[in-house]
Amino acid sequence: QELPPLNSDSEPDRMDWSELEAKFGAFAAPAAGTKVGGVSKTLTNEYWRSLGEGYASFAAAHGVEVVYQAAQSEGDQLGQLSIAENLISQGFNALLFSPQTDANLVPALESATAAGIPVVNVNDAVIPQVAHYVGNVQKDNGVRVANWFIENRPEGGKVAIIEGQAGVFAAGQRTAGFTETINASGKFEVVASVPADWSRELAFNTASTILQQHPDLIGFYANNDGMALGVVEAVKAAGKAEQVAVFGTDGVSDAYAAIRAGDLTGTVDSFPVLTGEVAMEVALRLLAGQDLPRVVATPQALITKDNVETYATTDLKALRAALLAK
Amino acid sequence: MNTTARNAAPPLLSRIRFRDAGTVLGLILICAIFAVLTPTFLTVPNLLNILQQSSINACIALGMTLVIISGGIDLSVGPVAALSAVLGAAMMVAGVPVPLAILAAIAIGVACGFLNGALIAWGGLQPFIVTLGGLSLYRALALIYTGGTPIFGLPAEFRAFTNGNMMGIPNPVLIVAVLAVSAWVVLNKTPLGEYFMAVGGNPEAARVAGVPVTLTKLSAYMISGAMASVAALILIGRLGAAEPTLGTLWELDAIAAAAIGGASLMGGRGSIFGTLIGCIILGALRNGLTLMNVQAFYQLLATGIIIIVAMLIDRATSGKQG
Amino acid sequence: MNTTARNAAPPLLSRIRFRDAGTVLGLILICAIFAVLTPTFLTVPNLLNILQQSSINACIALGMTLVIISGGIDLSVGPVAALSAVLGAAMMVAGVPVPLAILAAIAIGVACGFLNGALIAWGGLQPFIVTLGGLSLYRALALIYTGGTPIFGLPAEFRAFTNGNMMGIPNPVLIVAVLAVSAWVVLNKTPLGEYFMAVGGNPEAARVAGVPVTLTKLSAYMISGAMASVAALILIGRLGAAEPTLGTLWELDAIAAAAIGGASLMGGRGSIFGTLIGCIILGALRNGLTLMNVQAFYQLLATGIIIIVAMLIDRATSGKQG
Amino acid sequence: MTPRLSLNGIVKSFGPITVLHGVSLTVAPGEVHGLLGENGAGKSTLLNILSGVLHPTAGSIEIDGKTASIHSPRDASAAGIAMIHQELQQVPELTVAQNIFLGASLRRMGPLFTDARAQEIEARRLLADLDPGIDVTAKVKTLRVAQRQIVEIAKALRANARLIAMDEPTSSLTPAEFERLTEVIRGLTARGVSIIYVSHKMDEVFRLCTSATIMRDGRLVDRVELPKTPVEKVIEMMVGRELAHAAHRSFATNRVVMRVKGLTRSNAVRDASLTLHAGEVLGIAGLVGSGRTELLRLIAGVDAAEAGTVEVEGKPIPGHSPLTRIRAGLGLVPEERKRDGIIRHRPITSNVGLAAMHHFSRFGLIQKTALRRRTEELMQEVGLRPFDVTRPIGSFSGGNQQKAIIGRWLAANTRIFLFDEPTRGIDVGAKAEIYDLIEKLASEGCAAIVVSSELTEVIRLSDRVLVMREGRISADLGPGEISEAAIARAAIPAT
Ligand SMILES: Nc1ncnc2c1ncn2[C@@H]1O[C@H](COP(=O)(O)OP(=O)(O)OP(=O)(O)O)[C@@H](O)[C@H]1O
Ligand SMILES: Nc1ncnc2c1ncn2[C@@H]1O[C@H](COP(=O)(O)OP(=O)(O)OP(=O)(O)O)[C@@H](O)[C@H]1O
Ligand SMILES: [Mg+2]
Ligand SMILES: [Mg+2]
Repeated sequence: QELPPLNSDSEPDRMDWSELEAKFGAFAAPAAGTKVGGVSKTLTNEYWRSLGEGYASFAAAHGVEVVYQAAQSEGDQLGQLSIAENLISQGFNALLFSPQTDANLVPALESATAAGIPVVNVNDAVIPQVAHYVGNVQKDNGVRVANWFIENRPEGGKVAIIEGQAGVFAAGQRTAGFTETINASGKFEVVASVPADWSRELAFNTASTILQQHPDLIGFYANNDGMALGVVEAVKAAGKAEQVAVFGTDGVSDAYAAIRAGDLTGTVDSFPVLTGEVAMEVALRLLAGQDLPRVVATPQALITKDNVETYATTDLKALRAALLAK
Repeated sequence: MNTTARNAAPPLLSRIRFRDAGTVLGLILICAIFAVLTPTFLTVPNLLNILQQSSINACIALGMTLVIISGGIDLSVGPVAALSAVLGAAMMVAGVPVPLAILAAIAIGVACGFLNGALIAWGGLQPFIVTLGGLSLYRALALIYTGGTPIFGLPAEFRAFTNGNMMGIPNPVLIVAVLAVSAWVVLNKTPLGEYFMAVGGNPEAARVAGVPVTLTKLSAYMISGAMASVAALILIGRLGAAEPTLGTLWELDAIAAAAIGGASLMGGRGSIFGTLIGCIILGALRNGLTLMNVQAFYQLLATGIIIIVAMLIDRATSGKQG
Repeated sequence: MNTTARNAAPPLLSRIRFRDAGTVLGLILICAIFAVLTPTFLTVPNLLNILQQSSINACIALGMTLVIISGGIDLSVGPVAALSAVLGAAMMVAGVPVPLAILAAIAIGVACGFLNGALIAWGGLQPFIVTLGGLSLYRALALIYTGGTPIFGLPAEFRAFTNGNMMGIPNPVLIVAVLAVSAWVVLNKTPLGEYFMAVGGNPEAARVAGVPVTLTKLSAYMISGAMASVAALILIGRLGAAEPTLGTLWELDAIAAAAIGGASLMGGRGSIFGTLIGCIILGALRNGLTLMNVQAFYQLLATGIIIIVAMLIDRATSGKQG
Repeated sequence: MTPRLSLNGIVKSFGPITVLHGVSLTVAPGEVHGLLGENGAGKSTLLNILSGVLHPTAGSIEIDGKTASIHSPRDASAAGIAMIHQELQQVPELTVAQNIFLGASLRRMGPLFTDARAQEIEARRLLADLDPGIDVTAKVKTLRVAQRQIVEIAKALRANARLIAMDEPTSSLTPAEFERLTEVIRGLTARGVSIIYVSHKMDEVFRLCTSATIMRDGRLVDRVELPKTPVEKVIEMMVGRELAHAAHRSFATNRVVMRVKGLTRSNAVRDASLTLHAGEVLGIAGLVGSGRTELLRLIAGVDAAEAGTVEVEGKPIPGHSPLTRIRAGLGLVPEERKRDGIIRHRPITSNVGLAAMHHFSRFGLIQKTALRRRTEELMQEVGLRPFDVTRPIGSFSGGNQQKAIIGRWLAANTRIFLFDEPTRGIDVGAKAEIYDLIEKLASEGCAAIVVSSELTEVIRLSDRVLVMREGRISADLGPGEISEAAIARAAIPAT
């Protein structure tokens, strides 16, 4: 059957991760010898490694074998496709894809579908034909940061965005979410929105330049934490730590440390380990024949100094509890 | 005198064979190692898989080999591929007949190659820097045209062709085989091939001998652009979508394949057959490491080491080169 | 006959000046355009900012220039920087005295350069492919060592140094200035500099004249490795973190700067001053585009066009070159 | 007296090809020893072994009675050996002084810095006897071939060597410059320096050398005392047969094939006009730097003329690309073979066929067998040695490379040949063959312009001689007017 192209942010056939158990019952152990393959975007970013940890921890808890492979670098689209194809030819029962781009894993998806192997698209780029997607709403990411500014800086002011690589889905959505929300408030002006290609160094340079031009800037929103930490250094070097709020995205451990230290104002954590667990659970439930909605939304939260300790826990049970309590 | 002639001929022949033999030896060694380490490696479907996965790089690398032989380099292949992919796809989606859209896409690649070549041949600029500029320029055009979003919904007939096979051999492999034979013929059997070698070997002497140096350089870049377009078409057929970000890092893979295959980046020397083997070496490497479930960082390590070792083996077996 | 000699001298001198003048003209043009378009551009703090932001690329490009002049290329600078950054940072964090850790980091860069150089000079491999292998190899080592996570918590004294300034001029700029003068002296005032030019310009003649070709090539890559380490140290000092992924695409920026500055990728030609101007052109470009808040896709477009136009201006003003 | 140098049973093989089969020679202190042989006899190979550029497969080298182990050019210069290479070994981007001291720079402040000033002074001193007009601070790429060759000689003199091997040091020099070199060599031998002198110019060898070793096909033929042995005998030993001495024969007609009018390019060539007839051989003589090379390059379209036209068969040729000139039937055999002539890694067939690919292709494909057959035919005609057209041209001796370049124009059915120093580096036997070849071309109605610094050559070949002086054509000597004295008078600038 031909599925309509998926937009993970607006798909109506969706549910929240927290409802899984309530709607589909407790998780039943899968058949012995089940093998699940994960294809990651890159391991050079903590986010994707944590996702893999989530896969592994959930799988280990239920006796499932996992292989988690990544392309050699971010942007190696064909390399990732080769990996996915090689996994299919090795007879895995289910596959978890985090594609580099919206299209680069399409052939692998098609051959997996043809072979009857369920595929779950986990986060970031979205394969339009995919039957199942687990991940957060990218646009919401920027919206949360924008809302923070609207609430905490009621007088408004100049803000700037440090974008990820030009043309990448997540970068575009996050930027759009922030820009639309903050413009709608009417009090803020986005004075700069420029790419730094996910690089801490470029983010540093770009932020320095922007601060030079707009000494009265009050905030930065960076599309990921690495860039945000580069911005933090630029803000400190310009001596404007008091005046400029800096936000990142992802919630990597260094971002938590920087929030605790008061360097980084906040980050939007999308809880990669938990996301990994949920994705693995979805894949195994699909294997068990359950008919899940097309999108399972995973949590994200704006982490600031106020709530950092609540979410900093490495105990997943506690984290789940904290998120559910909200 | 005749004795000398008879004596002299074999060493040359054996030297040519020898040269490619080094590369083939490297390939055999890598395959042997993987065959021992993972049983899946040496199965027919997996070998076809490797060929299929190498075909896009091979397509690019063929054009790159001609450019390198003519003394240049083309860093802009990936973005050229992206640009012709998105424009070609847009046409198909808009209802332009597939064959026409394919021709148009290739024409776009040729046009980009022409621009590169013109700046190099007439403008007298260095190929590295021109195509580095092109790398940004063509990518930007592809992104601006699409607004950064992929183009989906390619016609089924087009996809059926690139995803089909003939007697079990995937069509992309066949297409690349045809292109490789053509490139071989051009390089070894036509005046243009002689001109590539002459211009790459000694541009001034070639000019004095009446070689149309400018046209020769232009042709090399135009062929490279065309090859990039073909690679793009194969890829979008397989993916079912054309993305403006497609083709990242293709240039490095293609150059690596050509160099492993014996092309000298100083120009004047290179082999189509060697380049193909180079592509297969890189493809086999990636395939084998994945089959063995080697973690990404160690894959990177292995890639680095194997490229260098392949070159050392090659060098040891093929004797002195520039 | 004496007339010829006397006539020959002035054009030569003016041609040298002319060569760099082309690059300077390109810089002035770009600055003029930005100055008109955005008032912030031509302010002292912003100009210092540009210098500061160009300093890392300049550091890499200085080493690259020497390698290119000696007829090679070093694609592995980024990963070498990353490797020495993470190892140096790990030492500092572990409590090794800062000067010692700095020396160790530089030693690591030199060691990587030595490996590259050894494979090229003794192994007889092509520089492009060796350092392409190195690109994977050193990056893999940096990633494996750190497991992919950045190293934080560099000592304050170290950071204070790289973030400090002297009479308003940022220390990184001063460091690079000192390195540039050293590189200039090496290239123009020492036998080694002559060897670089000779080995790059005519390796056969160099060998016949008794130039220690192997040692010369080794030195070039070792210097390049050392420069990569210094760039890495400046960067981690400024960012406060050493990432294993640092330095991506540095090689392209550095090569572009050297080429804009007049280095020929065929070897034998290049200028330290020109390279510095090339770095500043690239830095000014990025800075100006950011100040103007040009949208991402159009930044890419502008970068591509400006690189090519800068080369065309340069070429038009400096006359024929290889 | 112990000889300064003795080479004992030197064998050299390149892979399966042996090019030296046990050659021995001795040179006494203060002696100028000739090393003679045809192109490809192995002279350069032998000297390259002596100077550490190549390693012998077998054999030993003794200097002043002691066995020397020479593994690199450095070892050679440490052993007191210097060499002038047949092909210019220079770095174009470095200055004259830097090139002269390349690999042995003068230092200052310890070993760290180059003493540029001292190098320049010393370079000026070395050049003073040879050509004081050369600017030691100019980049070598701005020099003309002759000047570069003089720089090469100066380089060999810098080291105070005990033995200097000179491999065709005068191939692009004029007689006047040879005279200066003679003086320099006299001074050296008076100090006990030994010289090995390779040249294809027999008159030079007979004037300079007191003895000579003769080689043929990589084997030692004999050692002779000079000038006792008659030149005919020496040549016979070199080529293995007697050479007939031919006089000039004319095939000139009245039909004009090319008219050059007012060619000008800055100061190098000023307002040069000439007419060339079918079957005519037109010689161009002049001092070094008088603009002969430039004139040929302008006619051939290799450089762009600022003014002037070239008409072939009454039709002006538009533009100035080599291609259109070649189509009109012109072909240039360049002076600087390595830079403007050969494609090093390509076989003889490709080098020969390069300008005539359209003759050898059908339906866009090269007819390889036709190309090969034609190449073999032509190379037979010019006497390529070794006779293997599939070998890269770079592995042939200089003289044989030249034959292949001439073959290129024969293959392209060129009607007007522009020879710039056609016998530069070519042995006496082959020289005679090339003279015959030029005559044969003339007899078939082709026309030729021959630029040569060897007056005997110009006189031997030409029906008419133009003399150039400071970029202008200063004399047009018809049959009967041609003599060394007349040429010299027109060539030397009025003071
Ligand atoms: N690298 C090489 N590989 C194979 N053969 C070579 C190589 N170098 C030289 N030869 C061969 O060695 C022989 C001797 O060459 P050499 O250059 O010594 O001759 P020569 O006597 O100096 O001639 P000429 O007078 O033309 O300079 C030639 O037949 C040449 O083809
Ligand atoms: N590369 C160059 N740079 C500067 N001047 C040059 C160059 N080549 C030639 N010239 C000038 O052109 C004039 C003619 O040189 P050309 O080489 O044509 O003379 P020639 O008679 O062929 O001498 P040669 O015996 O050196 O070949 C010389 O006076 C010289 O000043
Ligand atoms: Mg010789
Ligand atoms: Mg001349």
